Amino acid sequence: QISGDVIKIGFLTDMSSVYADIDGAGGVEAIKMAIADLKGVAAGKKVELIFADHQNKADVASAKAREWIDTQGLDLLIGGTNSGANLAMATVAAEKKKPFISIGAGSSALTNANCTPYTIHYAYDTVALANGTGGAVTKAGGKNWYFLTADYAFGQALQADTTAVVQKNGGTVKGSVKHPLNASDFSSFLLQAQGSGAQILGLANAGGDTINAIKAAGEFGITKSMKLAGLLMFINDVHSLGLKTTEGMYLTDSWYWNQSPEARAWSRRFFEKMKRMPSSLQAADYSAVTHYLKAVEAIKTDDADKVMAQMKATPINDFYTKGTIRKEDGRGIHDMFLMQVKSVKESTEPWDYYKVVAKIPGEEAFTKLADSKCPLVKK
Amino acid sequence: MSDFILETQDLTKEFKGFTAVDAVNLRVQRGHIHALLGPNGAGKTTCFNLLTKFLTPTRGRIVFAGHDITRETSAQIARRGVIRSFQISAVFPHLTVLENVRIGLQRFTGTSFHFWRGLTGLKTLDAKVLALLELVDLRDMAHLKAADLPYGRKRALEIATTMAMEPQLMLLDEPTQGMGHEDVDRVTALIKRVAEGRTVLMVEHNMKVVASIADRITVLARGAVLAEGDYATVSKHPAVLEAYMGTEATELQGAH
Amino acid sequence: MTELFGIPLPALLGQLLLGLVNGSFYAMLSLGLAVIFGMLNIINFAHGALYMMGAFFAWMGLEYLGLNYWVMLGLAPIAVGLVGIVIERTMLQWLYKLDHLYGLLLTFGITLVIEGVFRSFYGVSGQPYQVPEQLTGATNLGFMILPNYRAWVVVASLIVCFAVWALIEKTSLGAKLRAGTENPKLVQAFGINVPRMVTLTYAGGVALAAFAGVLAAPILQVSALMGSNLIIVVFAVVVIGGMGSILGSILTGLGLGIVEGLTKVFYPEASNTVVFVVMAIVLLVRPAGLFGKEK
Amino acid sequence: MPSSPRATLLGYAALFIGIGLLPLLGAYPVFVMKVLCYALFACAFNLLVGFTGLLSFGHAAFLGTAGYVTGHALKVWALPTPVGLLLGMGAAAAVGLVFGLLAIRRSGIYFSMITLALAQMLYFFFLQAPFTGGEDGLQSVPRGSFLGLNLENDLTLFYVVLGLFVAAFWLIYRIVHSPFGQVLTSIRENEARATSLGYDTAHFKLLAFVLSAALAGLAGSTKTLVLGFATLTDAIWTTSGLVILMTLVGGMGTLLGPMVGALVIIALENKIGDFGTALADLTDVAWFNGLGESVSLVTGLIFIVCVLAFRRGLVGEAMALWEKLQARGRSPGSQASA
Amino acid sequence: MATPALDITNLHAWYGESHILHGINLRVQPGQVVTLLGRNGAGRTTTLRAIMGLTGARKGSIKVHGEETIGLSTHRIAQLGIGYCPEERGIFASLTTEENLRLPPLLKSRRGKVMSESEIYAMFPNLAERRASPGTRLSGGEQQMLAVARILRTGADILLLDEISEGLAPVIVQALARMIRELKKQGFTIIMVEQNFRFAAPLADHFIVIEHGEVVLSFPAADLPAHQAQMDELLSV
Ligand SMILES: Nc1ncnc2c1ncn2[C@@H]1O[C@H](COP(=O)(O)OP(=O)(O)OP(=O)(O)O)[C@@H](O)[C@H]1O
Ligand SMILES: Nc1ncnc2c1ncn2[C@@H]1O[C@H](COP(=O)(O)OP(=O)(O)OP(=O)(O)O)[C@@H](O)[C@H]1O
Ligand SMILES: [Mg+2]
Ligand SMILES: [Mg+2]
Repeated sequence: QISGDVIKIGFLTDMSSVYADIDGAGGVEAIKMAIADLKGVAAGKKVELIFADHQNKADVASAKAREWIDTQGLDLLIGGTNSGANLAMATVAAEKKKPFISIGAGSSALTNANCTPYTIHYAYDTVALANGTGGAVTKAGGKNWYFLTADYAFGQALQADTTAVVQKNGGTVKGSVKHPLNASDFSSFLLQAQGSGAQILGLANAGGDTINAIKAAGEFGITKSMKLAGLLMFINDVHSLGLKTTEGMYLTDSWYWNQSPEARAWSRRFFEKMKRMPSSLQAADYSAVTHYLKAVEAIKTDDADKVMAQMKATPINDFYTKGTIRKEDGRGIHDMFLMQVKSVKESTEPWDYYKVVAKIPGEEAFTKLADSKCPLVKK
Repeated sequence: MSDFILETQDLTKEFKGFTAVDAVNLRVQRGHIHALLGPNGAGKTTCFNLLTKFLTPTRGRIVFAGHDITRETSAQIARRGVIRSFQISAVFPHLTVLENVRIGLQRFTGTSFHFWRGLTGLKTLDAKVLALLELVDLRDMAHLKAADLPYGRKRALEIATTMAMEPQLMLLDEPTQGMGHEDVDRVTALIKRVAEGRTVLMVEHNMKVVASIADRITVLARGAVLAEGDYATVSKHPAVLEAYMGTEATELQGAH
Repeated sequence: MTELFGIPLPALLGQLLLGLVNGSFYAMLSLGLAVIFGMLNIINFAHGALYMMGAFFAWMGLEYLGLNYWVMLGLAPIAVGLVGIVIERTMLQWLYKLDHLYGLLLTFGITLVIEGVFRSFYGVSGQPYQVPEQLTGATNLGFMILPNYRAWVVVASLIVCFAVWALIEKTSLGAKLRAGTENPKLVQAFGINVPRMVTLTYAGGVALAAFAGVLAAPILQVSALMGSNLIIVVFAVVVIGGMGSILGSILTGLGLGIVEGLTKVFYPEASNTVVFVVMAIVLLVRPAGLFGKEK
Repeated sequence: MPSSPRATLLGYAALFIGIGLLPLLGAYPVFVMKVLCYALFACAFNLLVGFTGLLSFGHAAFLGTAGYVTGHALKVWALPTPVGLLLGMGAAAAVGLVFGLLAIRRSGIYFSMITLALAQMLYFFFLQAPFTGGEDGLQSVPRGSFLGLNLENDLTLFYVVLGLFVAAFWLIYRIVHSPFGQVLTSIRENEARATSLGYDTAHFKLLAFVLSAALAGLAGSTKTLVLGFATLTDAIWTTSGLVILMTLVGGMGTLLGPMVGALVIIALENKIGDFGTALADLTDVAWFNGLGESVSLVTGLIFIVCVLAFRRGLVGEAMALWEKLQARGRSPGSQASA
Repeated sequence: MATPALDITNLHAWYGESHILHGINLRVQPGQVVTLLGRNGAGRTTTLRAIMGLTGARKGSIKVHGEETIGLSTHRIAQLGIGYCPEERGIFASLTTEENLRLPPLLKSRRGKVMSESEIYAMFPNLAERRASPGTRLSGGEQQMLAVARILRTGADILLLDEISEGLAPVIVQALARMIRELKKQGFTIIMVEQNFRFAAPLADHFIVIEHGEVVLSFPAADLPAHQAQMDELLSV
């Protein structure tokens, strides 16, 4: 049976601020496509989407989530970008016992220290990124690393995780320089990095900081002596930098629009609507909603516990990924890909940016259950 | 104790190379109404600002009632009993007339930092305030907002507030400026009345006022003292005539 | 090799030079703020947004009209100046008689609107903008490799800053401006159209910001939010300098860029707070700022 | 003259009882609590700007400081809730004292710029400090209990928060109508004159600043308690801008204004998307659909409109209108104009 | 009769809330030299400032060469051909002597004689010597000369001079008197505010006495003896 005779999906993401491009309105569109592809119906009931901009404010996110659950009869909450907002939503969803799928948050805490029985972390997390880039690049011969790290919890975690992987794979870390968030000018830090003589410059930062650092690296000719590895980069970042500045860079992502025929087909449809190619998050939005609706369809109920169990029991198999959702902590487990940015010559069409260099199997990419601090994981 | 309640020694203020007050030695006798005259820009207001530390002197000393107050802050000087009025009317426009005066009196209650206390404590001051307002004919207007008073009445209110502080020395900067005839006469009488038992140092352009109430007059010109004495002496002083009062009748004829 | 505090001297020189690059941006922005403050008595919060607009115009010129960097270096400031004229005529001019705070609040509102508009059209991840061909590459100075473009930024902004300084201190137009800040009423009584002068001053001040924006476009992310963090640092620069003089704001800007550069070497984590720390110290010692006039 | 103090007091009592009934009438308690927190924040801010004329552009620092301290005290140290609240407030007051000592030295725009810069500095500190959790924020703060009441229940918490709000509001009312408040008003109206009456205006301004910081801190602590987390949003400078906007929209220097302003702005922040959709449906202009993505644009427009046209804010304009009507009500000849 | 250079009827003016001028009436023919007399604070300066549109609110009518100016902004009024020399001199500290001198632009309606810089320096040799020093470093007398000189090169034909002899050494005052005579010869219309009657009397064609913001006496120079007693009373202290 379906509560309220309608399946209501709520989507909260940053639609107006720093993360608006990697998810935002494009994410809404992707979800709408998912619903439309199932004819707007699951288990014989209508599927409705409500969405709002959380403005990167955890309090707006949690207030909206609460309000939707309490007054709109929400059945599924989807969290777009911003870890703080997602953690706050996860708390609300757990308290209200509603399924919550986080797509765009990087923080691994969602399924680790802060895990709940109702949280699913779908697309990626910083651990996977570190494992992907750190492991694959080192294996490919990038043994000496230097880090440019944003000086706050996120950047430091990224650096620490990557360092561990690099060392495990026989690489060495020659040093690091911490820069403040939104530092705008990176020349000074890069000069210090250049002095280290390392082969790989790991960028343990995000968004504008990464972009400005890459710009400056090109300008200072650092790309001639070192290869850059972006630890958290999306295709939109590459797009905004241009291939000239980014060619040869490494980065890890869960998906790339041109990675398979199905992906390409879907992405073309997306492009029709949004005039830009989808990011991995937008594809994950589509995939997650489809996965949920199929679960509802299969068991003919939107009861939170039952749907959660069903989603965890069914493998995901679509153009986005082939994987599972781990029963114990809700972590989505699927392959990640190490990409290298093409050179201008290699790129044959607009948005043709990546070549896949390595595939990192899901079990290697994500936090192992043995290492998890999630209280739900029994050891 | 010296006869002089206020003395300055070589008081000087320079603004970026321009000397607005130039080595002024001013001595104000206790109990006097002392007028400070001078052409526009002579440095009168600047002098007041120095005496009350709204400006810091470049050089010189200020002695009030035997204490060197050169280094004290404005508020400290005020607490010593030197209270000034301003050339451009200085009331608290959105407070009522009553509150305007009470603000002054309130300082003596020592409760001014008490943010947790109600206003009832201050109500006990109201009687005294009303008595003061009576003096300046403002009692009827006690509950009007100060902003709504006519200009002349505002000056009267300012004087009432100044008086509430029971100043030993009142500094009045052009108290009759911008007033109609009636107001000028009223305020002149008022100053004379309130000056009893205190000392007043005033800047005034209106000679009629000065002639009728000033005990002693200092004339400033270009920052320096030009002449000093009672009205009769000063008004005949040739330099004063030249620099300030302008041509007198005798010279009118002389010109022809 | 000679060392200073454990850092090789050449490396230190290199960092000083890079500090100077940032200082140039601070100098141009705080100069614009100072010029505007002098005539309008308004702290132009929108300065950062207009700087962003300058960078964006450079990009738009290339993207839509095919106009290269050099053309836009001239055109973008003019275009932003025109925007400034509209802002001053339609909004700011009504505020001169009010408390200064309203000017701050209004320009804050303008900032949000400008940033919001650019964000809704162009998103936030920024637009690509390349270093102009003539300035690509780098020069080996012996102690460091300096990208030619950075060198150009320093030269260009120093030229502009000192040109503005000369314009204001050495020409008859500048004389009118200086007189206008001292006593606008009297200047108007000489038959000079002071309101128009005020409008043009605002236009000129924001054009300076736009110029800085175009200079920044090839080296920073051209995005709607590029000005919003910078403006607060520039405010701190202004508090430190004290808005006292044109030359003062230029020197303070450059000086703080260098201080910041050095911090990046010795204690990188603090490099974006150091300006605020300097501000606190200056306030304790000289409340009016380094070049400020005492009230 | 406006209505008598007694009537005013009755009015406020009615208002608070009304708010107290809201959840019973179906309003959403967490939303109302959130509005109350911001209303308190705005009232605290207004205490400074409205009654001393000092425009702080760094009030988010106090909200953020108290939020983090309370969150940490409750979550990590597991202290009792009231102690957590007090610690938060105390920390905000201490930060206020430091800011105040530096900023009070300058007035006007400089004051605003200095507070802005100092708050930004603190923001960077919070960003980097380990205990704040950086971008993730300090999450899952337990509500605990208050005088034996279990606060995990929304409604219980609601009444506790309302109680705190009323107490704080009463304190603000008290401050405004106290001997201290009188001196503050006089300083705002004419600082030179207040000095010449013997008041060390800097000391008064500093105390006002600290009080305002402490009350803003209370708002921050309560907010953490209500929402269960503290994040960087609380400490960032746009939040300082937001509280200015609330106060400006409601009416600076009025007691009620900040509350109204907070309600309007928070509602806007939460509902603008719905509002845009409604407008789009109503007018068939698809552009309005995007309104939800343009919060800051709309905020900016409100700022501009308020500064250009409604400087007194909603409550201020209403009061002015009321006074005008009353003045017209009185016989025209009774007051000779000067 | 020719259009008066300046025709003021029922002029009221305020500074903020203080009502200073209470209906001034005043008519000046081209080429006339008129002296405004009165006690300190009588409102003479305010009259000049009101003509320039520099007071707060103004009401009434002020016609310059027949053109109504009450609604014009200050710079437009000045451009009709008025040169104003303020009481406080208004020398700009951040400008050199020469910059101060060159500050006022040439007016569009150049009715009066436009003096060249060399003519001006010839008239005031002191200024030539100090042309590079900051304006406020000049002595009071020099500043006064500069303030007058400044408006002579603009082509203004109506000069409003506020207490230009104030605080100056007799020699300079005499020089100024010579200058005024010269200007008068050249056809300038001059309105002077003066305390120094000895200075003003021989120059003026017409006297006007202001008291409490009103014209209380107005007569041509020829009638001076007849009004002597009244003048004594009005101006004596
Ligand atoms: N803060 C200041 N900076 C520079 N110059 C100043 C300052 N204050 C006053 N002055 C100058 O100092 C001189 C004396 O000014 P002051 O106000 O003391 O004159 P006053 O005698 O009170 O004149 P009035 O009768 O017009 O009020 C004037 O030339 C004035 O321009
Ligand atoms: N800015 C002002 N604000 C308020 N009142 C003013 C202002 N300027 C002048 N007054 C007042 O206006 C009245 C007339 O002043 P005005 O300067 O016109 O006098 P005056 O006749 O030129 O005398 P003098 O120049 O000798 O002082 C005086 O009472 C003066 O105090
Ligand atoms: Mg004076
Ligand atoms: Mg005068």
